[in-house]
Amino acid sequence: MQRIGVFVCWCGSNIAGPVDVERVAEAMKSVPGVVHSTTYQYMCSEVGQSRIMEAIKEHQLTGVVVCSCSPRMHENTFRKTAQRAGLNPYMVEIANIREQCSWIHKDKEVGTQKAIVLAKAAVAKVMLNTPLQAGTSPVIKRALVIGGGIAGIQTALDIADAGYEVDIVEKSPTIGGRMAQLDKTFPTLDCSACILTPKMVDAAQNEKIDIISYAQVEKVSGFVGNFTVTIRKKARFVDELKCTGCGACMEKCPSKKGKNEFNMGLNNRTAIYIPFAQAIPNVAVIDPEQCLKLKTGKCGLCERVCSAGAINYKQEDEVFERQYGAIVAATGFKPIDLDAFDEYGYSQSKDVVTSLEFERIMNAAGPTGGQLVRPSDGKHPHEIVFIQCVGSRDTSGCGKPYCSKICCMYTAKHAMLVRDKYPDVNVHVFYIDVRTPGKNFDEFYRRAVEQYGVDYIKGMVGKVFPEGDKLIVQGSDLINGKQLALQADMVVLAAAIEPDPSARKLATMLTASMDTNDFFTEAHPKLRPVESPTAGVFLSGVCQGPKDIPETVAQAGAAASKVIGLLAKDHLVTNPCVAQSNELLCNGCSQCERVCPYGAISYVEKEIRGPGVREVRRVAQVNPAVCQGCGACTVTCPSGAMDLQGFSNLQIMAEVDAICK
Amino acid sequence: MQVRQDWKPKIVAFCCNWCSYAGADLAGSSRRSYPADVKIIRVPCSCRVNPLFILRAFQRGADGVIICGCHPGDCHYTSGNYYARRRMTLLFKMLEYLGIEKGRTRVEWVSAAEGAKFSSVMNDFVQTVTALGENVKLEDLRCKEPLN
Amino acid sequence: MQGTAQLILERARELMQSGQIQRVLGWEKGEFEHDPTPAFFESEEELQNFCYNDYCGANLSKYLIAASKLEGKTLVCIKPCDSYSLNQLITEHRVNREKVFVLAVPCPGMLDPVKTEGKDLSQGERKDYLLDKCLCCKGAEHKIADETIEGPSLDLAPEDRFAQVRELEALSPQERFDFWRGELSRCIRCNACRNVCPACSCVKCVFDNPNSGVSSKASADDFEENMFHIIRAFHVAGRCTDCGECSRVCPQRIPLHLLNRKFIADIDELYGEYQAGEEAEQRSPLVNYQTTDKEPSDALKGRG
Amino acid sequence: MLHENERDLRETILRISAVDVRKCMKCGKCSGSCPAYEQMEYHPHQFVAMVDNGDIQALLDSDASFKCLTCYACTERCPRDVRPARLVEAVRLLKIRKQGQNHLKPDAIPAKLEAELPQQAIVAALRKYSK
Repeated sequence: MQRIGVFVCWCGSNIAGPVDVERVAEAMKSVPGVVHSTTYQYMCSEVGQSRIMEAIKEHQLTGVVVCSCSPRMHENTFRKTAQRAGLNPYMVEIANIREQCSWIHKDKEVGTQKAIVLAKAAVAKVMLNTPLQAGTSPVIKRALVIGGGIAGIQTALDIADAGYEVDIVEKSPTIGGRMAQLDKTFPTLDCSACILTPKMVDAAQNEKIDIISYAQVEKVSGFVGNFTVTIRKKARFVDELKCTGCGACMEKCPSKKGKNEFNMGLNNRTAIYIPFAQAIPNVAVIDPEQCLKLKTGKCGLCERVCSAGAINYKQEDEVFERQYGAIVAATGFKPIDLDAFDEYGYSQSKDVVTSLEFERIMNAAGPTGGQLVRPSDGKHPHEIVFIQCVGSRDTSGCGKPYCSKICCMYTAKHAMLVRDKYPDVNVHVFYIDVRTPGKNFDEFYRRAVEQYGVDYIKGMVGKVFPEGDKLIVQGSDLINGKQLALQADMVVLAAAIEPDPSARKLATMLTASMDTNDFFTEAHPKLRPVESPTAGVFLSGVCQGPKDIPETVAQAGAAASKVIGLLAKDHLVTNPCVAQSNELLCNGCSQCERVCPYGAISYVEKEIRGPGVREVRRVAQVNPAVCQGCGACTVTCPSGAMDLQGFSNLQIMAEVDAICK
Repeated sequence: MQVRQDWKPKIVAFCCNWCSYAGADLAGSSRRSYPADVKIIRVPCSCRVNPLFILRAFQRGADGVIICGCHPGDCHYTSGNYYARRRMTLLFKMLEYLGIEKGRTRVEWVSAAEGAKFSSVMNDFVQTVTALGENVKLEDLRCKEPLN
Repeated sequence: MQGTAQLILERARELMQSGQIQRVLGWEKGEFEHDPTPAFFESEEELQNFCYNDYCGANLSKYLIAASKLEGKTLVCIKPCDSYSLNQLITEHRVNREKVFVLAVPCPGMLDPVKTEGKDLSQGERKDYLLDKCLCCKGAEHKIADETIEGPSLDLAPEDRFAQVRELEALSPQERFDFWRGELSRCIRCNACRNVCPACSCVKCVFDNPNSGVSSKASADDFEENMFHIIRAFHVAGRCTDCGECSRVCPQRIPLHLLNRKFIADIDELYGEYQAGEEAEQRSPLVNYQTTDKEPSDALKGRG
Repeated sequence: MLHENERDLRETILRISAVDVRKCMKCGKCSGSCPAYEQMEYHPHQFVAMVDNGDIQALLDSDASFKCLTCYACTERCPRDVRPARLVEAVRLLKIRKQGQNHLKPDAIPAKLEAELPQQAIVAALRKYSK
């Protein structure tokens, strides 16, 4: 039998003015279950709280209703009060008779009557409360960063710096990501490799960081603090520990037709290769599609020249499991395919290139040794046209509806670099808007126009087509009201960026949500921008949305600090107001799993024993460490097997009944 | 139909903890009044509102039921109000189909900053329900206190 | 029909002999031609009582929930419209696909014993005697099958299944209320609609669960009659394949399918056309959303 | 504020074309694509902007809508799916639907005939430019 105590707060005159608090307390005395009912000027004060504590002991109360201000204000206060008196903190309910009663009703009779109803509803609810225990779950003090670009590297460095172990899983043979491919960075024009490669080396040398390159995540199970991840490390056919990165194998390899991914396919590489000079790990890898030995069994030259004996044609994929407390997605981006944009002639002419290809052409370590020449004939160009927003801000279905954010700035950078190095080259930029929000960004763009004489044309290009050895760029010049037909030697397309295709599969494994563009969704767009709605999963870099290097690094650090905050705890205290599945009632129909935003629900085949039942059945189980208690599942469940602790079906119906009485 | 002179409607308002309940609190702290006929039940999210609760309220004599949640896109749990939106739309259309006056049911999105909106929504809803009169189509007479 | 029945039997016997299946789920001859009942046949001997005639309207898919728990595979005779229910049950993990051998059987449209009672079937068209659900036939295609028996199918342009829903919608609220009161007041809470419904397959129904807060064995008043049917329709919304079994079995001839079809019509209109059970592993519109979904206030605009 | 007449004309054009001019982000790709740019007094992007502004009369007074080749390059390439060609078409229709506003009359055909011109082109033009 429940023994409920009701405590009506005056809140000075805030409540006691428009509500006859004594009458409320008096009325509650006759409510079944209520054994004690009293008032006090300020329940939240030390004295008020000690009165509650005394009453709990004196009247052996099993439940407490405080009629006071909003539970958003003092629910926690009174829960702690109850706990100090030896009562389970979840046996406390608040009747909000200030914000939702005394402050809005001037008529004392009306206010008093409503306060009584609200108090009765709270009593009706607390009668059905059950003591809840906040559970705990241990935290594994190791983090996983998926993706080894600048976002992943920075996140890993920051986590390691705090003293935690961290693994980077990178799908390509080296870390570095897109930033490693860049020539210079805006708005300072410092060399990308010069600022990135030291960080790569730091990561490689950090004892806390384990770089697992040429690998991918295959499976993720578990939950915040306690993930189990299956990782597949692809066969390199080269022993990572033995290879010294001397490159002798590359010199001898007879198969030279592999597309050089690092140079965006602008030139070829050998079948055994190191992606670029500063690769980390600086270890060769054999492309099984190109290797003669692996394809035909004949060759084996690299094995013969390798003085370290590192070559192993029989190497196989390695699959292993590791445990982590937190996971960071840092899967980055790629430029979109331009198949849907025939009008720009990308597939017709080698001299129409994407900005990332242009980056490689301008780079001293690139396919042309940093010489600006046309890919088609190696000639020096005199007229270059840049086209912005290729596939960005496109709602026609061909491209992406969002702004890719970085293109305005890198195009200004390219234009400036060309004019700086080759003053004889005329540079034209077609733009819709030039977007330069960022420190020193607009100044940078204006410098391109004012100091370097880059010709910015407000308008868009309709088509590009080859004519002789030139490219005709037909576009509109909206400010001058003209249609232009420029003769260009090269055209550079600022292709939209999109999340790396691996992200979607990963999101499914992590039960992390994505938007329609396949960017990871943040837990809150403003207040929790580096957390995924799935507890324990964090976001770093472009996988969450387009951003430039400084923003990426900032977000990487923020994600790392969230991870550190998590790993610093030995145990996680879980919110006990979570969903719970009654296995006797569960159909195992999976409807609840589909609406759960956190992936907290899983299914097991289990022997169910109940009155008249003994069978093996598929039933839902809620992981209380992951559930956030929204209750979406409870309504989806037709049998009522799923219920929410603290807001149970019966509790809410009891409130309804009390209010409608 | 006999309506008592002093008849006042009974209104149950389900408010999500994060936006609408906070909006109701704000209405209070900014002293934006609305009729005392509205009684609020706090739920974690609008998606916690089971059609059973709504029918139960009508059964026990409620004259109107309103569900308030975060604006679409602002749900604390990211997607709860989207599910609630579908469920409540379909349920309310069904009640309308069964001949229940549709003014008795409503869904409103009220943010934690919209105290004034909360109050005006409640004023309007009470007015609508008052005009419709007592709920006689969906009630269980056994649950009613006898008319004096 | 007899030819089809023979083909089914032959195949069932073969499969049983080869040990590929342990039992057959089909229809058993009744006392009269018009009352075959669903039955499991465990042996060739039992199969002698198997029948497939014009009155085999019953949807067998729900029985597979029980069959999934038995040893070995069950061969089930599935008509085109039943295949939707089966897919839905598989989606919801209520039927174990591995334990079912789906024999897709052709359906020429099934007869309604109430309509044929005392009638000379040679008079009038077959259409006049068909079950209501057959008048809105979903077509001759099976949405799931391990093997198909060929045979005649229903050659009839299906009626607009939402016509009646729209007629009701066009009435005034009071008229609608009166219509439904008239219909639902006949409910005797025999639970036949619930028991036959392939979507209504909870291990324990909320109406039987004293802790659900809504349990009731018999409807005590108007409200509970309404409540039972609203909740039932809501619980199957988005999962109901519109198989029409609820109305077929209702001894009071209450047009319960009009409740389900209202949900289907609203779902189709508001959230895009959706046919539950069209294929396995579909996501029901009630466990799905679009950020651009219509606002309830807009969806509820319009008449009274 | 637009005049009532201007508003009506704007509504008519929007109804005939079913184009949402507010989707335009003023990039100018339509006019950059247009092969008849030099011949048209108003260019595709201007059709979009002028319809949005309710400046329909100027479009009706101009022969720009008859210079459009209806090649749909603007519509095909528009990143916002605005479909300027349908606006041009709508202006043309609004014009020829009025009594005596046919752009091409049978009497005028002999003067335009060239030996190379396919018969089909003449018939098509007659359909397109007159009611």
